[in-house]
Amino acid sequence: MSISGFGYLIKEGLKNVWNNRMMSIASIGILVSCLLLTGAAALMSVNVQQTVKAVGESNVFTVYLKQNVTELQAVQVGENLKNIDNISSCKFLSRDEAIKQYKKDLPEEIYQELIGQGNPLPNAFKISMADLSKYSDTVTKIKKVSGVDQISNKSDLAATLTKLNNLVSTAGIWIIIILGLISLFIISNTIRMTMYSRRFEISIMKSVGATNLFVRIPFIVEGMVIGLISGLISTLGLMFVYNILMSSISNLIHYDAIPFSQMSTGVLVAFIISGIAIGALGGIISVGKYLKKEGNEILGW
Amino acid sequence: MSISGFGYLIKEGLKNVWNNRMMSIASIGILVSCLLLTGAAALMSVNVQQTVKAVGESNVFTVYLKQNVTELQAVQVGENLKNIDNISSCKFLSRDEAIKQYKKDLPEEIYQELIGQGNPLPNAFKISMADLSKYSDTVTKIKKVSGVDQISNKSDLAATLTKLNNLVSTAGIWIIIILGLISLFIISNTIRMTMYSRRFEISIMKSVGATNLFVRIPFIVEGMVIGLISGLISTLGLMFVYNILMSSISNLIHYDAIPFSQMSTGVLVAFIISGIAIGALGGIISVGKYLKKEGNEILGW
Amino acid sequence: MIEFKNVSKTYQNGTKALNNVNINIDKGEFVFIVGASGAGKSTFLKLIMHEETPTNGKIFINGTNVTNMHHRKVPYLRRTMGIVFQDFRLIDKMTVFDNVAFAMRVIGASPSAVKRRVPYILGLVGLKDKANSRPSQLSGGEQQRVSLARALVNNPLMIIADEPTGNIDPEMSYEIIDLLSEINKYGTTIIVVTHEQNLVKQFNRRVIEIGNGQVIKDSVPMPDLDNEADSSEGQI
Amino acid sequence: MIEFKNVSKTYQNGTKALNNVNINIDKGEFVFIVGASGAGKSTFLKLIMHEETPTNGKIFINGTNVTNMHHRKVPYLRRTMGIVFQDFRLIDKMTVFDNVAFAMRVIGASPSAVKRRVPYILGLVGLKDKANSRPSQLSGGEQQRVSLARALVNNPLMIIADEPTGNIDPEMSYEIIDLLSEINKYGTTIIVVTHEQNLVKQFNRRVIEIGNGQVIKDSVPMPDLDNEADSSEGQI
Ligand SMILES: Nc1ncnc2c1ncn2[C@@H]1O[C@H](COP(=O)(O)OP(=O)(O)OP(=O)(O)O)[C@@H](O)[C@H]1O
Ligand SMILES: Nc1ncnc2c1ncn2[C@@H]1O[C@H](COP(=O)(O)OP(=O)(O)OP(=O)(O)O)[C@@H](O)[C@H]1O
Ligand SMILES: [Mg+2]
Ligand SMILES: [Mg+2]
Repeated sequence: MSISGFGYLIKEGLKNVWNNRMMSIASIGILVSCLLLTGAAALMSVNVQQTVKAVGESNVFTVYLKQNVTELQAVQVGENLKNIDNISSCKFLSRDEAIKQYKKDLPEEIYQELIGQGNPLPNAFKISMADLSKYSDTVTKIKKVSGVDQISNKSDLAATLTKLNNLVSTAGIWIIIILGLISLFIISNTIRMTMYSRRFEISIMKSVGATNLFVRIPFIVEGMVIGLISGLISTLGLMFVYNILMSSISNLIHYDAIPFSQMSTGVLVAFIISGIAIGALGGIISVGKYLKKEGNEILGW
Repeated sequence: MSISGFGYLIKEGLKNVWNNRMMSIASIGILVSCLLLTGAAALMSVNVQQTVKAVGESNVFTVYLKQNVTELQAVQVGENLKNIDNISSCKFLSRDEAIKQYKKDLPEEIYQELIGQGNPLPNAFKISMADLSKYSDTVTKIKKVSGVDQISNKSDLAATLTKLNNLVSTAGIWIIIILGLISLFIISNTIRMTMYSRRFEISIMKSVGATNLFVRIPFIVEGMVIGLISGLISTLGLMFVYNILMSSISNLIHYDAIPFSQMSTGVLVAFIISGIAIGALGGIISVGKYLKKEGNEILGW
Repeated sequence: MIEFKNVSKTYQNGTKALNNVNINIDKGEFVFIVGASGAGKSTFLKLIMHEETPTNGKIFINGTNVTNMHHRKVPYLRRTMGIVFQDFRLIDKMTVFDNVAFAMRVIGASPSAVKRRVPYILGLVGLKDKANSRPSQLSGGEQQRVSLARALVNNPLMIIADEPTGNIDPEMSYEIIDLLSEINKYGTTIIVVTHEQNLVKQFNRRVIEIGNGQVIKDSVPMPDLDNEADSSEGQI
Repeated sequence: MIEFKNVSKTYQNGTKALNNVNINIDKGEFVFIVGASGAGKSTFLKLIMHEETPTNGKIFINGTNVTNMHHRKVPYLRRTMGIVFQDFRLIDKMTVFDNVAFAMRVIGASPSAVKRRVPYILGLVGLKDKANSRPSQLSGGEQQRVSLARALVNNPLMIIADEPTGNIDPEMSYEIIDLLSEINKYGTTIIVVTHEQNLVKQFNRRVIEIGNGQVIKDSVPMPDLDNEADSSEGQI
């Protein structure tokens, strides 16, 4: 095919977007809806996962030292603890500070008895783990450090948080997959309809001796343009929805959402690529159906 | 219009579903997708709300009694507490039992010192509130009961849970509204396309002297049938998806989902009604566009 | 029956299709409309059936001014006419039978009446054995005859046919115009657009020639032959 | 050029459209195909252009057996033909100009060639000032001429026209067939389906009559008049 011929076909595709503008608008509307859905699900999932991870990381365990370990000796214990990998932070908590934690839960008089000399608590370290799923391994290592007496038993929480994190990731992926499939389904049905309404055009082109490629290219270009437009609109739309949603969530509970700007490029690229790909694919697949049919056959039910 | 004429129009609508089966299938596919999305969001929201409510209800506060209140006297205090409304449960917790709660968090030797005579804790009641948002009111009433010393300060959690509940309800409603709008948008675009591809049919019917009503009824019937079929398929589909999703969630974390059977009638009725309504509306609105146009005008761009 | 008073029609793209046309067709007349391609013949018919509205002038049908008729009344106007469209306008999702029956159902005919009349009319145009075909399974001439059958089926006050024999061989064309003549005998007004001179010559009828959007000839039938008895009251 | 050997065509619904047809048309011939409505004329043309395939028999075009041609080769077969369809087959989303130009672009014509040739061809069929109209804004005869223009534009080896004058007045019909005769002089094979006896009589050419799916007459042109010089080598 000559270059001018190719240019003509591309121009034709562009014109089609305008000539079939009713259909184009409908298609763009549907494609945008689907991209928005899938995109919103993806952003939500990213946010939830980050939150769960943050909660997991901020989870703090108490490593109790033996009663005879002085604050001075504790410094060395602290060094040893810090050398264990998977321990992401390690902070000394003196017995005086420790008892203060119980202030809230205990009646005032009882609390007063316990501070100072009556304090039954030992010195301790507050540590947190980078990866909660390695909890039991890490505990074993901690217990080997000399001077360490016990570690607060929070393996239940650890397990729950790990499970929750897995759940959220899995659920997120599933939701994205399901929404993606639904979107694809909707889009492919839409393309089917569009093409169905243009089957005559295709049959006439073939009557005049157009090759399959010649018939297809404008449809593919048209699909890609619709995809591109949809991708752009979806990015703007998602930004809008996301910002509103996140600011209203932040109003209700204290929550630092990932700012959209941090993900905008990714979203834009993903949307444009998937929009164009869907459009092109739509052009390719659906025209194909009518390319093998001739004249009256195309009318057949 | 005669009864036989009316019967004919309805039959015609039914036939159309089959004659335009390509379009019918595509429409049903899109409608089912939309109903599924909105339905899934609704069920999720119901589940999450119930969970949050359950967590809220199971939230237990400790009412500490004065050190001098004996277990015998405590019975009377318990009666008084139970009389306060908004207290949904009230259970005695002796100081011996109470200290056991700290077993996990304290090093063994310390724990051993604290049980028995060394126990610094008073007798207490574990209570839970029906409505956490009335937290501070209830606390005031509790403090007025003679023999009560203090109540564990959990107003933060109370506030958070209340907020969370609000958030989930609001978010649920918003998600349903947004998905509903997107669905409506997709569906209306779909209807537009379907009608666009059938505008010739409409114009020919008018050429022959058909009144608007006569042209419309089969389209409306067709829309309703498609809606009905979509409603049925969506119910089955949602049941399937919901059961899979909930059982896989239950595998990951301990969670009692509301069984689908409990909601199936509601879902079925909602889906069928909204399916039929959307279908009928689609028939009404979209045909209207072409009813005022004549012959060649219909082709106009 | 049909009266055009200074009617002009300019299409949206600026094409002047009709220019100050005055035509009067009485009840029971049989009129041929002839003229070159693009002269304005179909536009004339479209104005009668209210598919287009005039840019200027007034149109009276059955004594009513239909120039700016409300669109809700248009269907009832059309039911007084049987129309053969130049482009056939058949619904391809319906069988031949249903295409014809549709016109009857529109006016509320009973199912039994439909069952009786449609095969009879299809027989008249020679399509009895095509009743269950779809229009796309027919030859060009067969499609044209389905359109004719649909126009005839309701025994309308007037029949308006736009090139009803354009795709039909001479013998059958003659038969069709003959059939319309027969129908005309019972008082139905007939307007036939055609470009087949042989037919116009064979049937001695009023001929209106349209050229360039204007009436350039309006000839009454010659008062001879056997046509006299049923000839229309020719007017100029 | 075109050879049908014992060709039969039965449509899917059981209609026998052609029954054991043997036809031989040489390069440079001018053939009229006549016959009653539904006789099988359009089916014959559809078999030539490979829009339908025969149920039985073999078809040779330009010496190639096209009976079961691969669908990828069909476009190249069609490019050797200019086809006027009975139902016009115009793309309504394109202007008249683009409808005609499309056929040129399909074969890879340069934009400048398109710009030069399309207006010329539109002029030949009398549609110069309709270049920017949409088909739906044209009269029936005008649409038919657009279809003709599209068939002519590529100077094809053969022109196949299905009732190209069905909606056109006699004068212009004559001009169109005359135009085809002119083109024929330069060696283009021309096949015209028509039911207009006047035209067939005016042009002294080979006439193949199809009736009930069979060739019932195949008459060579009479060897008189001035047509002799450019008359085709008639065959039976
Ligand atoms: N919808 C339209 N928009 C613009 N111009 C139109 C439209 N319909 C017809 N025309 C133009 O109006 C003129 C008259 O058209 P009309 O269809 O009345 O011709 P006609 O006499 O029926 O011709 P034919 O014998 O070819 O059918 C033509 O020049 C045509 O191009
Ligand atoms: N797609 C089809 N399916 C079934 N039957 C068909 C189909 N196309 C044509 N026929 C039938 O085949 C026969 C021949 O049709 P064809 O179109 O060849 O006739 P024709 O000679 O062109 O007639 P006309 O002059 O009316 O156009 C007719 O009886 C027609 O009903
Ligand atoms: Mg016309
Ligand atoms: Mg034919």
